[in-house]
Amino acid sequence: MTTVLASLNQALRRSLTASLDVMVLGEDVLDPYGGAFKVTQGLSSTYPERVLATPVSEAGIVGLGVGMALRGLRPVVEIMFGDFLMLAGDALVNHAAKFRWVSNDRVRVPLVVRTPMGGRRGYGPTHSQSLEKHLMGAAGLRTVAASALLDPGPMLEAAILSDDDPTLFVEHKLLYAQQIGAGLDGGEYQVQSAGERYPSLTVRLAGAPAPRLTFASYGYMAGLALEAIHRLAYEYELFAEMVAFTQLVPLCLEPLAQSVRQTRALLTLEEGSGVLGWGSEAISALVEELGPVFDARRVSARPVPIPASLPLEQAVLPQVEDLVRAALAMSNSDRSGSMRRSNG
Amino acid sequence: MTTVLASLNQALRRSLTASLDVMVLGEDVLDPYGGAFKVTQGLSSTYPERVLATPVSEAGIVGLGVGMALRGLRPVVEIMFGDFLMLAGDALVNHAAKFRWVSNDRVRVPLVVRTPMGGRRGYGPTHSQSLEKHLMGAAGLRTVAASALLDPGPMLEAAILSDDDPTLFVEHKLLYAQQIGAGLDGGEYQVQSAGERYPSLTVRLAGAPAPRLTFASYGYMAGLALEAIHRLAYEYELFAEMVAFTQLVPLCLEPLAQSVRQTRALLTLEEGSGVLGWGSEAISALVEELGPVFDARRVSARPVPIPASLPLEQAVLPQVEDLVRAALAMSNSDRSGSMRRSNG
Amino acid sequence: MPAELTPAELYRQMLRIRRFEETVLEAFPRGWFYGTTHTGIGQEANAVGVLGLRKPGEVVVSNHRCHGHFLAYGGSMTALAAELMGRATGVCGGRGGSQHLIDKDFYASGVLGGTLPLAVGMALAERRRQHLVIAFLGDGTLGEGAVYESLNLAALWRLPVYFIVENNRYAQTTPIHLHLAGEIPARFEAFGIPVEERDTTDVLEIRDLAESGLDRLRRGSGPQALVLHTYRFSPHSRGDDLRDPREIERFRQRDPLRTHGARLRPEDRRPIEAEVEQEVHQAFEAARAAPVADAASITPALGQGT
Amino acid sequence: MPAELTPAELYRQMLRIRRFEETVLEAFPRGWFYGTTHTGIGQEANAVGVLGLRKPGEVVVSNHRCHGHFLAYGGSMTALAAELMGRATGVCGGRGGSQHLIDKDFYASGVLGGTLPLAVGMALAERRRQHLVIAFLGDGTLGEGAVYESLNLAALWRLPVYFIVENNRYAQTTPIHLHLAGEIPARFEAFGIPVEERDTTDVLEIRDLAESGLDRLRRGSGPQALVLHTYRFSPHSRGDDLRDPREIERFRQRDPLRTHGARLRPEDRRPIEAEVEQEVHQAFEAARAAPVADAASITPALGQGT
Ligand SMILES: Cc1ncc(C[n+]2csc(CCOP(=O)(O)OP(=O)(O)O)c2C)c(N)n1
Ligand SMILES: Cc1ncc(C[n+]2csc(CCOP(=O)(O)OP(=O)(O)O)c2C)c(N)n1
Ligand SMILES: [Mg+2]
Ligand SMILES: [Mg+2]
Repeated sequence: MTTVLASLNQALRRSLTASLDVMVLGEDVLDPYGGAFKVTQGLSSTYPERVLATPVSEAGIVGLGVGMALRGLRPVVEIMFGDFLMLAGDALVNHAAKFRWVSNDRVRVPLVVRTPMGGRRGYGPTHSQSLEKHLMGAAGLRTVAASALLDPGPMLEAAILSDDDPTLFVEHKLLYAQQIGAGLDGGEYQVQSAGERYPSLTVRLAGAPAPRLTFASYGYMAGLALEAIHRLAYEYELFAEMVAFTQLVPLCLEPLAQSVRQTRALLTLEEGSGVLGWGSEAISALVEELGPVFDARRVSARPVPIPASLPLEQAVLPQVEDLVRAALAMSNSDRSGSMRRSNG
Repeated sequence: MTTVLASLNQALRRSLTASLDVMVLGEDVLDPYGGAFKVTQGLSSTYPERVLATPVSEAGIVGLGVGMALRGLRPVVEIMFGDFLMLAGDALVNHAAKFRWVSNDRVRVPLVVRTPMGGRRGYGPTHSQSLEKHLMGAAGLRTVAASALLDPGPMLEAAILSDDDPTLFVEHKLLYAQQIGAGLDGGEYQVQSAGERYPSLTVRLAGAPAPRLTFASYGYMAGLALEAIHRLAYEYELFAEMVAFTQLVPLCLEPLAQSVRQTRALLTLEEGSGVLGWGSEAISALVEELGPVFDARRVSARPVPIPASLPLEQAVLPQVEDLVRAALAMSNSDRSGSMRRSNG
Repeated sequence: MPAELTPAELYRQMLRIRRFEETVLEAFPRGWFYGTTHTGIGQEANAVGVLGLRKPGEVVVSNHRCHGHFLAYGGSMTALAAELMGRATGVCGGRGGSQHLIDKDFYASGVLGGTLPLAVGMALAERRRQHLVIAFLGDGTLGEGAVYESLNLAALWRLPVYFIVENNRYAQTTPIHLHLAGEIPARFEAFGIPVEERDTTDVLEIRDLAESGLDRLRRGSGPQALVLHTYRFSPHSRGDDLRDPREIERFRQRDPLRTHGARLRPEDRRPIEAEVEQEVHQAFEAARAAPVADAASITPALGQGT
Repeated sequence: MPAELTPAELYRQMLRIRRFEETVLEAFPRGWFYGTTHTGIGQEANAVGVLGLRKPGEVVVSNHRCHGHFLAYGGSMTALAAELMGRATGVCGGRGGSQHLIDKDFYASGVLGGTLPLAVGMALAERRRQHLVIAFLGDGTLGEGAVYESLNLAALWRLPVYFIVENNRYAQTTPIHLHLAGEIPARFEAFGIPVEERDTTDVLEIRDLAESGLDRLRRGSGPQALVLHTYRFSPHSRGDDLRDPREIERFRQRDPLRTHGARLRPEDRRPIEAEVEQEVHQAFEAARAAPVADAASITPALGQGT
């Protein structure tokens, strides 16, 4: 068994080995430190010319990556905390995502921007966010999120070596230490995969009755959903299945549509605040696809900054209990207000 | 009758007159030029100390505004084109929107960031966008959009003088020349307003049969919706009503819920591309509120950059015909694909 | 652009830009174009003096005021005219328009400052091929933080970028004293980047400066900067020009075409003028005859990988 | 902070910071805290030497390494301890944590560089009240473009901001030669901002420098900068310290507390040390006894206007 961290690290190493065009850049990525979350550990020792520590210049280094990609390299830029991604917002939205199309498809931008997102470590309001929703909607940018359910290493490798468009590659901090596939290997779950490069998984309890509820999720929340599925089944006899995405945008709806056609009830889960979030995209796209044949709610962070203090952070970020509660409320068609939404 | 431009300009003037704390900053805002779209015309002549031309530093001047607001001023920062707003993304998301809450509500950030958005003028991929969706989801930030249906001047004035939280104030370029309330004053429409500071309007043809379809929109698209309502009624005998919002986030759902409870069909309209857009928020929030009792689609830009050439730009941005077509498709429950959505 | 940078050739290149842009401004009211445009009439010597020395494969990074750079780089005048007219045959098939020109070794975009990190990244890539990057920016663009992140990166890694500042003394309508503190060369020196500065519109002077700068770069000097104090006679874009007409008149005294044109004998100059007239005329005629961009040609923003 | 900046008082203030932060690092493994923290052990003379001279109403803008600034500014040690422990009585009620301290005239945030435009905006507001703003930044933060946008704005409008660069020779783990090109003072001179530079950890030297700097500012000089070359003995945050232990040892020779402490007679120093020990102990005890932040206290992010 291997951890998400090790798999991502090895994917970077394989990519550097596979192609001289691959370069890895970011703040503090050099050995012996190997990056704030150690994802680049060991790389600079083997490839000192192609692994570069940068100044603290998020806009600059993402723009740098765009320029490198336009001239034939396949750069991987690490943003130390996803919270700083807005600094590179213009580089991503107005440069990375546009050059190919605006050039009339004459150029390519094979850039990967990797970044850890997420909270639950007490890092406070500017080091705990899940800000991917602010960039995901940009046409010309692909957003992929690592998950522990499905080895993210090959996905990262594909994004680097094979994908000619810019990719935002999101890694929830708490995934790094998780074992890949840990929850899924005991035979307790029945798993079905769809899609090739960045697949989605449909997961349900093996041998259970037909699910009455669909969770749609990604990243760390997908792990929480697994727990919720377990608890809902054993404590409440409510059977749910989950569709866990790795490619967040463009969203390949089919597996979700397939599940929701059966369950007619959808809960989207994301750790960031829900307003204009990924869940809203999933729900809307599905309504457009299926029509008004399913109920839906979003579970997400409360719409406030993420506080540093443990009890406050726990109250703001969605927990397994919130998923369970939302699922129960939904199955009771209780419209008294969805989870984690307030007036802020 | 007065134009949106004149009303916004007068609101700025009234604000500067009302309080010595108000300052207006931006690129090229000084007379005789008065700003790229002339919204600040005349202000620097009357208030030379409080109307400042800035360097070309979008991140800097929005951050400056946050600092000014934290120390008792009520700054209004103009971003010359909304396309450059991502440069100030960090200042908005991590600073403007956070300080109040993180300080445990001890400080206030009464900042207004105004910016023209939108295309249809051939300005090409970096001067035509509607990027508000990338920032709207930030907790702690209010987003208001000017419309020509309802005088935006008093709203801007309230945002400056009375609102203690940061406001992103979006002005579609094509609204500036429009007469306020022009479409609504002939008695053809029945209009109902809800909310106080940033109201929404529910508009339908006077004396028409009960509407079978709801448009939800804002800004320039609200004007197109009015045209579409007219055409749908007279050419297709399909009766629609519109809820036009000025406060985009937080979204006050009630007027929309009221309409959709009747029509059971919702079309959201926005000029930006739809993925993780405002329409997705509106649809999802409404599903959460009402349950699966209405059909919904989004009309938005095709998910590509906005091209410079006229026929290409017209094909990418949603036109009245697209609204009409989407409305007809929806009323026929045709699920063959919603308007302007493709696989990009 | 021909290798032989004779005085006559320099004149021709500047005149091509001048006549192209004058035609754009004249023809705008006739409805040939859609949108807007930024011309650099008066600044031609910068583009020609520097880019005349470009070698194949060396990269140009430009900005909103890019027609002159594009033509001096060797871009097709017809494709440029077509791009401004939104034709399928335009540089970017009509997608980019006046300020977004992307060609083999040429990149312009309309977001000020954002192109500088790109230029530095390109230099990182081009270093492998012993190529360099020439990046243009205006005085106003020095307001953008991305510029300084770029200078630091370029200097730290000794990357082959030639920063050419065209100081036309205005950012749109804002005069430099209202938008820039201190002196421009010091902005580069602060990062240890050698900088030369000249207040000139003489294409020969600029060519000589660029020649030595490019030479240093090609010999591995690391980044270099050249600050050219210049002036634009045309308005910022299409709109009103609110500058003092006497100021414009004063700077017209050193119109680069006049200064350099005076060096040629009239009998050498006239055929050039006739040829350029012909070239510009044909470029616009060809562009006008080209098919407009077709909505059916719209491709998705994301492809399917390699 | 008392007006009377005697040597004894300077020692006390530095020691308060030192002992506070040492206690934080010691207590972390005991589970008193959640999250992480950045201490500035070794850099105390900067905070104390500069902020000891702050007048009421003058504003401090700080960064991720803010405990020392906060205590030297006059912030409550108990409230700071409580904030680090996520207590309701913390500076920000536990919402901010170690790197987000917001107090009456004090603002720290964890996004590097983003605070500098805020500082300049505050100076624009404070100019009306004849107040000034003191803004701290590290060497690594000079990588951020927002810094240069801020310097330009501050210089253009001659705003009362005192930029204090604490160059501890590292950005996290990256030594300065890998992240910064050129020399730090030149980064300010490029904008016409007068700058003084000193390689010192002597609080008296720093106080004297700051005294003249603040004096100039209070007399309307416009922005000023002070570059202090310093060193941090503690790790960047809580994690491993990968610097060469000999390097750390070398810099420990000029531990500001040692340097300045040697000036005091032991009999004067000892009561201060005892008092500070007592103060720190009580601060943490009070904080530990305070109620943890309560989820019920969570307010919406948007209020209802005035
Ligand atoms: C990021 C950004 N901000 C603002 C603008 C609007 N704008 C276009 S050109 C211009 C002035 C640029 O001045 P300068 O860099 O001196 O170039 P010049 O126009 O003088 O050639 C401005 C502010 C822009 N295009 N991009
Ligand atoms: C915008 C941003 N990028 C990266 C970081 C992560 N980070 C925290 S401290 C630090 C190093 C800062 O170096 P410096 O400014 O010299 O301050 P020091 O830590 O040495 O006191 C980094 C990169 C951050 N907090 N903000
Ligand atoms: Mg200029
Ligand atoms: Mg440092």
